[in-house]
Amino acid sequence: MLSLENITNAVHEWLNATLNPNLALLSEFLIVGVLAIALFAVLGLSLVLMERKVAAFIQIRLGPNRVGPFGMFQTVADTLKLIMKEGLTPDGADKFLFNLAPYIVMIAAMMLLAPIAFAKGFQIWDINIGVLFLTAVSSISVIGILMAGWASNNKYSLLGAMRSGAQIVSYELSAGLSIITIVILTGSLQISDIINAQANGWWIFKGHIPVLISFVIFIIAVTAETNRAPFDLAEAESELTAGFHTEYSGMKFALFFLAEYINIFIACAIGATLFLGGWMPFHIGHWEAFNHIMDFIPSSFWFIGKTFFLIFLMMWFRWTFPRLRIDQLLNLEWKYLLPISLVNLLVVALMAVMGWYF
Amino acid sequence: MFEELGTTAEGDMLINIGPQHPATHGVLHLVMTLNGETIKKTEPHLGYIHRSIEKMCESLTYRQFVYVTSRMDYLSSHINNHGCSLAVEKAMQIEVPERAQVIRVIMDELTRIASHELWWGAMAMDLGAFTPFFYSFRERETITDIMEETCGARLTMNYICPGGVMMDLHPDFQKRVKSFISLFKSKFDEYNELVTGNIIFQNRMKGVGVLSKEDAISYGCTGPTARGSGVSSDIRKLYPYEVYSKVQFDEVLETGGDSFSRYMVRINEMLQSIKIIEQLIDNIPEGEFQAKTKAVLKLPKGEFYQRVETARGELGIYIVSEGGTTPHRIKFRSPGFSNLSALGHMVKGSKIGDLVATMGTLDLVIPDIDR
Amino acid sequence: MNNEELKLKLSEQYPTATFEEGGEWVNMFLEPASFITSALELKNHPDFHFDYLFCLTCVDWKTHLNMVYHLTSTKHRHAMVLKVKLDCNKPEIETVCNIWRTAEFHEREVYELFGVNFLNHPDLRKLLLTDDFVGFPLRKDFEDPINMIRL
Amino acid sequence: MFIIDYIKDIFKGLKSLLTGMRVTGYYFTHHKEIITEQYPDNRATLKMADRFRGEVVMIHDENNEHACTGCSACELACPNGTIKIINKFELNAEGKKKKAIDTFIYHLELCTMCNLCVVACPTDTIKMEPNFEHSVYDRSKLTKVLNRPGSKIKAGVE
Repeated sequence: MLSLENITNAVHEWLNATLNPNLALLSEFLIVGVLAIALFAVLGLSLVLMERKVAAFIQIRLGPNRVGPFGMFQTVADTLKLIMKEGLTPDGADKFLFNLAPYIVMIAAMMLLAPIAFAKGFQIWDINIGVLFLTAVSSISVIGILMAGWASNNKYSLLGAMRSGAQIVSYELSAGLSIITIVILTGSLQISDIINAQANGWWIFKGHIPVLISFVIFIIAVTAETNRAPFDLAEAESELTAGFHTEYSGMKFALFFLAEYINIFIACAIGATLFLGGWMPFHIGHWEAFNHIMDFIPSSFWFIGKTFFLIFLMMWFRWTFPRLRIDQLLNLEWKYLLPISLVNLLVVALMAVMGWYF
Repeated sequence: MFEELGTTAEGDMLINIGPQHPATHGVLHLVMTLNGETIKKTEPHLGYIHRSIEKMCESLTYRQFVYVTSRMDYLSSHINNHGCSLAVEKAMQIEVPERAQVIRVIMDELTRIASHELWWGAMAMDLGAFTPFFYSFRERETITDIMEETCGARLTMNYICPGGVMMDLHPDFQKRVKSFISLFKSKFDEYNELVTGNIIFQNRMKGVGVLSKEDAISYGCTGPTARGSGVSSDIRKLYPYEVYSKVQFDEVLETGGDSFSRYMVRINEMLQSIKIIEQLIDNIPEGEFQAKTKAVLKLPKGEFYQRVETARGELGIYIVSEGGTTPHRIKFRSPGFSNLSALGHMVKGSKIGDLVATMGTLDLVIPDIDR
Repeated sequence: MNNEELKLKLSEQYPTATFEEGGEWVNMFLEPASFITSALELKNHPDFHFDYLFCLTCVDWKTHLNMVYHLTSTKHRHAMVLKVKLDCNKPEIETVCNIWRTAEFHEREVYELFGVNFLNHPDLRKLLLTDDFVGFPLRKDFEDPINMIRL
Repeated sequence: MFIIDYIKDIFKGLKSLLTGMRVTGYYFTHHKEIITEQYPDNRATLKMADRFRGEVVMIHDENNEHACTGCSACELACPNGTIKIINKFELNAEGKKKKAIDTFIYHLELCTMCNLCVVACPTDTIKMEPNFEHSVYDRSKLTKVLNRPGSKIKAGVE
């Protein structure tokens, strides 16, 4: 069977055979870079379209349906429009930081791709502290948002950036704590180890209620961390017009927009990896025939399917719930999510020590 | 007014909400003094769409001035027209046929439901939930279709005129209104499931923008804003006009005074309006739809005041006539103007998010405030 | 109280006031000098209890301006109209916005549209018009340079 | 007890959120509830209400005759000065001078579709048509002459 692992291995071997090792590594860098950017473009376009379609169906509308079949090229057309638009820099803005901010947000999102396993053996960098890397790098994007808000010389932007700062810093705690539950159960920070530990069942099934709780907390926390409704206070459009990116236009705005969707993808990919077994197919105990059929579905499909399921869940939240207020948002974190996840962590630790999981 | 907005001497931030802002639903301009996110002072600046309708009316005849009032509170244009027609009829002592009265009341109540539907959707959108807007517009669309069929327009109908109504009902009217009522009833639970019961929504609304009973009276609040604070102010009950004295309905009163009370008043008012329509729709008497009036109306000398209950509160029409074909002075006491004056008091000390929630439940329509 | 009783009671309370016939409610004219004390009394007197100012406006009669206050009571449910004649050239009257707070906005509106000066008003600025607007649009002698209707 | 209330709160909140999601989830899966009207595409089937007020037209019969006597009642009734009637005098069959309309000017750009002119017309000459697609590239195109060229007044209308 043609799997992504074989392709990467073949490319790796061919490059090492034809070029000297340094050049081969360099060209692998290049290939990975190009692939990452291509993935970004495809993901950005498809997620925006997906969001618009999901929103439309929930809101008893049709959504984009004029450009291409089912409006498939709508986002391409939008991107073309945004590229052609003038990128304005407001008077009195800190020009350097203003122009730098979208790239910081974008690069932070891009770096997160490194340790994610897209399919069996298809991973850019299987670093041994993979989960730590993810949590650490994902908090860099707040710097970009703060920078954008401050440099815009706009009060709405500043308020949005401040809200975003408070929000991301606090929600990182419970996101981290719920990730740690899986780390405790697995005993490893490496992504491939975590996935392999789920070969006989995903953590969400194996780990009983405590893991389910930490999964729910994780979903809530990453929704907040990616500034999505109902936690989109940083860009709360009825309060702060557009929050931190009020003053951005053209391609710089598009970068923020794209980074938001990439962040969603990555957050959901992490969720899928940790709780839903990454690329691991769905297996039920000893039903050999069923398990074999499941194995026939390529591992990349499993991964993408799980990730998109989580993305859909986040979109569903967005188009259903009203927005929280800033103090309620922090209340939710400090009074509900944090205590619960701390208690939950204790329970999971006990579980791991006693071996009370399948 | 246009001094450079920066920070105050105390180091508080000054920020403009509006005139172009998603939460103000029009060109309302609020200058806010903020301490962080906490509101210290709110100062409305009005007049961006002031058309001086009162001055315009001084040169329009009594038949013509009715249509202008559709442009004040465009969401309850029927009721505005109704009020003006009633004022003229009161002055000229025109007896309106029973049929016209019933038609007018049905139209008023349909307008009220349509207005509250729009408010519900727009308010949910203010709070960041976009979907309710589309659900509410689906039902509102049915009403506007009914209006379009009978009155010939969807928003500024100019259907009610001095003496009765402009044309007779469309033959399908009763059938369509009944189908609307059953549609509305089947969808109404969704509203509560989606928004009213939602924990986030309740937290956003409860205890926000509190207006005490005394303040509501003192600020001259009317309509759902006053009734949310426990002030009985329904003109339809207190000073019944047309056939409101003959139909059974309750004045919805809540005592909380916060945004959630105002919300519940409006939600329940929709049900009361449905109740009124249900009582009337099968009992539209036969007969003329318009009283015989002269082509040119001349009001006797004197002062006439007519109050009606629009979707937003009490609309007062104060006509000073010198006996000619045009009024000497017309004053429209619009509900939004007084309700807005209470806003600064209500949001003091709360967050920006609360401002949006409070403004949403005040249901401001800017042309109504600016006139 | 119905209109007759109210009128009787009012004329006992305010012997200097004059009354005007016609209209739905009792029309009472007061002198600008005694206006503010009477207004306060109208609100606080238990028999009147006019706590709700539902309309405040002004009418230009060319010779004079008439301030018109429509009052009602949320307790007794009776209503009255309070009127004060003002001099056209120097219209001045005490503010009522510390009695009925709704008056603050309404008085600002009357101030800019009729040019009535409200004494002791906390924040008497233009509300609707631009700061540099000249003239008082709702006065009868105001000619609008651009009048769409008479074009 | 505090802890029980705390947990109850959480479950109540979660339940309310799930109820909301059920409503939106229902619409997401039931595409027949979609109410979008694909406007320019559905032009052929789009039917406006027959009373819809889109613009004022003058009724002409098959002989290119209308019923307008030029009495200016509509002009007076109009609140915006939308209608302007220019009259001329023409000789009728008996050689008498008779008032008739020369041009019936209608400013669509000023019209608010209030229907007062139609109500005011004593001979039911004008009516409202449900045509709503009025966009043009030049504002002057919105000033229309309602009486058709060569049209004349119907016999017997005074």
